[in-house]
Amino acid sequence: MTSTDSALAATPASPDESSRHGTGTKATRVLGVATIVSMGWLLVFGLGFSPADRDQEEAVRILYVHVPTIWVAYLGFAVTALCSGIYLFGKKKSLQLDRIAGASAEIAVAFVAVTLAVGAMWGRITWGVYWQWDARLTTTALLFVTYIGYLAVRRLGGSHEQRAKRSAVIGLIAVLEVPLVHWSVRLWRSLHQEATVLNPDDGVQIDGLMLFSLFVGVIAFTLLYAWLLLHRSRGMWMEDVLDDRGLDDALAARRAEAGGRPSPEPAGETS
Amino acid sequence: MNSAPTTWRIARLVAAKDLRVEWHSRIATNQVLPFAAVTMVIFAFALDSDAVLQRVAPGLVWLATLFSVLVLVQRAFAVEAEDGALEATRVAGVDPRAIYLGKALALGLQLFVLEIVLLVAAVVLYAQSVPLEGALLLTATLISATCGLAAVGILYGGLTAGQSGRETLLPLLTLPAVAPVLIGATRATEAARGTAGAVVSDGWPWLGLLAVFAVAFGVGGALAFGPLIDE
Amino acid sequence: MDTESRSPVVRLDDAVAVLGGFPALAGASIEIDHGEILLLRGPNGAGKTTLLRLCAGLVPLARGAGEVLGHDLSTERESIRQRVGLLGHHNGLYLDLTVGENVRFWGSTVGADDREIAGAIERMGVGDRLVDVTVRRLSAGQRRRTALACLVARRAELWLLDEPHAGLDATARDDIDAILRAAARAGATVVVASHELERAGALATRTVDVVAGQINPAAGEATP
Amino acid sequence: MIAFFDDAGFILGSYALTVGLVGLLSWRYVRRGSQLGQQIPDDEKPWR
Repeated sequence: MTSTDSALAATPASPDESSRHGTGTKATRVLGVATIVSMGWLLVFGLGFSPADRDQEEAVRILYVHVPTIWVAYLGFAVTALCSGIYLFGKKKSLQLDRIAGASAEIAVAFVAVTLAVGAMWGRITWGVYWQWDARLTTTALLFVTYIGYLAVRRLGGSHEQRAKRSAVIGLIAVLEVPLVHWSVRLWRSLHQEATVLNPDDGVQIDGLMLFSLFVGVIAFTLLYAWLLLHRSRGMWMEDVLDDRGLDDALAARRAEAGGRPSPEPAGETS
Repeated sequence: MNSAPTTWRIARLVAAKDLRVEWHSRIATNQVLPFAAVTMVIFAFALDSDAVLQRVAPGLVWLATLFSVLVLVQRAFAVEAEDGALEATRVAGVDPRAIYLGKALALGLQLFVLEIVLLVAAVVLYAQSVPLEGALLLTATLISATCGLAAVGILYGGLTAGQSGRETLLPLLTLPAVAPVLIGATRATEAARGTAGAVVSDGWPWLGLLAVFAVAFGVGGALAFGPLIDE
Repeated sequence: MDTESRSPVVRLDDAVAVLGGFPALAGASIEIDHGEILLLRGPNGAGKTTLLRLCAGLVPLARGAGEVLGHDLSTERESIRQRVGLLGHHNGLYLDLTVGENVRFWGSTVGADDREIAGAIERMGVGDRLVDVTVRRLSAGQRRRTALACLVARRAELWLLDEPHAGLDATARDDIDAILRAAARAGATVVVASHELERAGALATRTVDVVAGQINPAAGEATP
Repeated sequence: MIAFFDDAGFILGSYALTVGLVGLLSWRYVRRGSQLGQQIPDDEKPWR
């Protein structure tokens, strides 16, 4: 928890340092404190109070972080798709939508990476292997690569509008791609069991405390997602502003360059 | 003044133009086809067992096809970039959907020929044979998988054309997208030739997947191509 | 149609266009009327090429406002493109196709019939023995004439030419001048960016200077 | 018994990995935010 702590400590205003602030506000600080508190609860319940599972024994504790991270990842991709769709088909082309889509995808990719790594540990305990070619795992891995591609497309360059349009299109194509990938790997690996923890009717008894721990995990990570999204999309806004400002400077320099030249008829100038 | 030609007519013109470029330059014939054939030979070196090769031959055919798609897509857009022709089509206001469909059609036809050659290579090199009852499934698989591959390839080829890092970005975008085609086409081909006890009827669900994939990406690609190549 | 012929073909108001972060056009303002042959002159890197590409609807307008052939440059670039022809540093030809195949392809994408295409090939002097030669084997001048034949076959209303005389011999230059005059007489508007001031100056009906991404009326000429 | 410790290592490791990676991401975002924020006056930022 310490690294998150120090990150939050950097956010509050420190008036002696500078009058210019970062991406933190009162809202993010409240969110951040709530995140830390709920993360603490998750640690206490996930590692402490919640009992061992009948089948999975202690390994079930991994699921209290594993399930929330993949939930946040899917939430992030859904937000990306939603913002991409609104940007493309909406009347008002707001670049803020594009920035939220980009920030959300970036966070979600990071969370998929965490999910895959943690999932491998859980698999090592439960299955004895790090990886199985199961439908959900394979889909998640391909999803990971697909959105790494999306982030690469965002970095292709060009104007902000061009970036927004291009990445919105790719964001929607990814939505087209994911069900097809899932369908194909489902057909391919139809042998594997369905989600045990999230499917109570499988006959697996879920202890109330276990369910509560999972619930705490989902809350904690959703709060974290919101906190990260606020910071990152504000950071992206500033990156865009600085980019525009660079253009302003270049423009002013270019205009000065023209003024420096002896031009016979300056009346045609419009600056 | 004549009326503006329809999207479909321009698509046919673009496809004919691409095939004519290939007819004059013979790059695909003289370079990509040998590349794919060498890939098939190299697989044999890596796997080093007749039994294994026989078992995995359908997958190797489609893997070699997939690599060739990447090369052919680069070529399809190198032709456009060489003298600024893609830009010229944009200035000319040619319907991007028509360019997309036309280029995908031309790529699909070239891929189809390539796949036939690879299948023949598999018959010769990996001791494969296709029973008569599997022929229909195999043909249908070839056609729908080719359409899907061409649809994805031209879409991402157009996006990456002229960008720095296009050689690496194209596979990064294309490979995860065409994973369903690789899985579906391989399983259907195995069913068609009866690899590892598979029967022909196992292949039809896969064919359904391939067909849906081709239609989804064909329509999606035609709509997305314009915004993607525009500045 | 009437209002369109009275309004200028190109009107730029403080237009800015960006090329990979660099403001190649830094606030250009100009009006170009029907039937004009306008010469853009200026040093390399002054923004002439970007100005032509902006008018062709290829480069987005970053700041300012503009209209080409009655269409807004920031919202209706698609409609502009169909009516302009741009001949840039690249000819936009398929090097592996023959002259005839190139002109036929470009012509038929806009619905020109065989007669029009044959006429375009004839007018540009790339007929006879050249028509079946692949472009890769042609000289720079022959390629340029093929590209112009494609423009003729495409029936562009606004011709934008970037250094059309570069790398050509004297006869080819004369041919290009004649083609441009004929196009202007036929009602097209022509904008030429050129270094070759003597030649292009004789061709042009008006000359402006492009300096550091802006446009000054040339010395000795009345302000429009 | 050994298996238990093995499992415990993975369980604690998974928590540590999650917290570590997430913390690293948060730290990078906030630091980048404050770096960028130095260059832009506060009254231009829509969230202030």
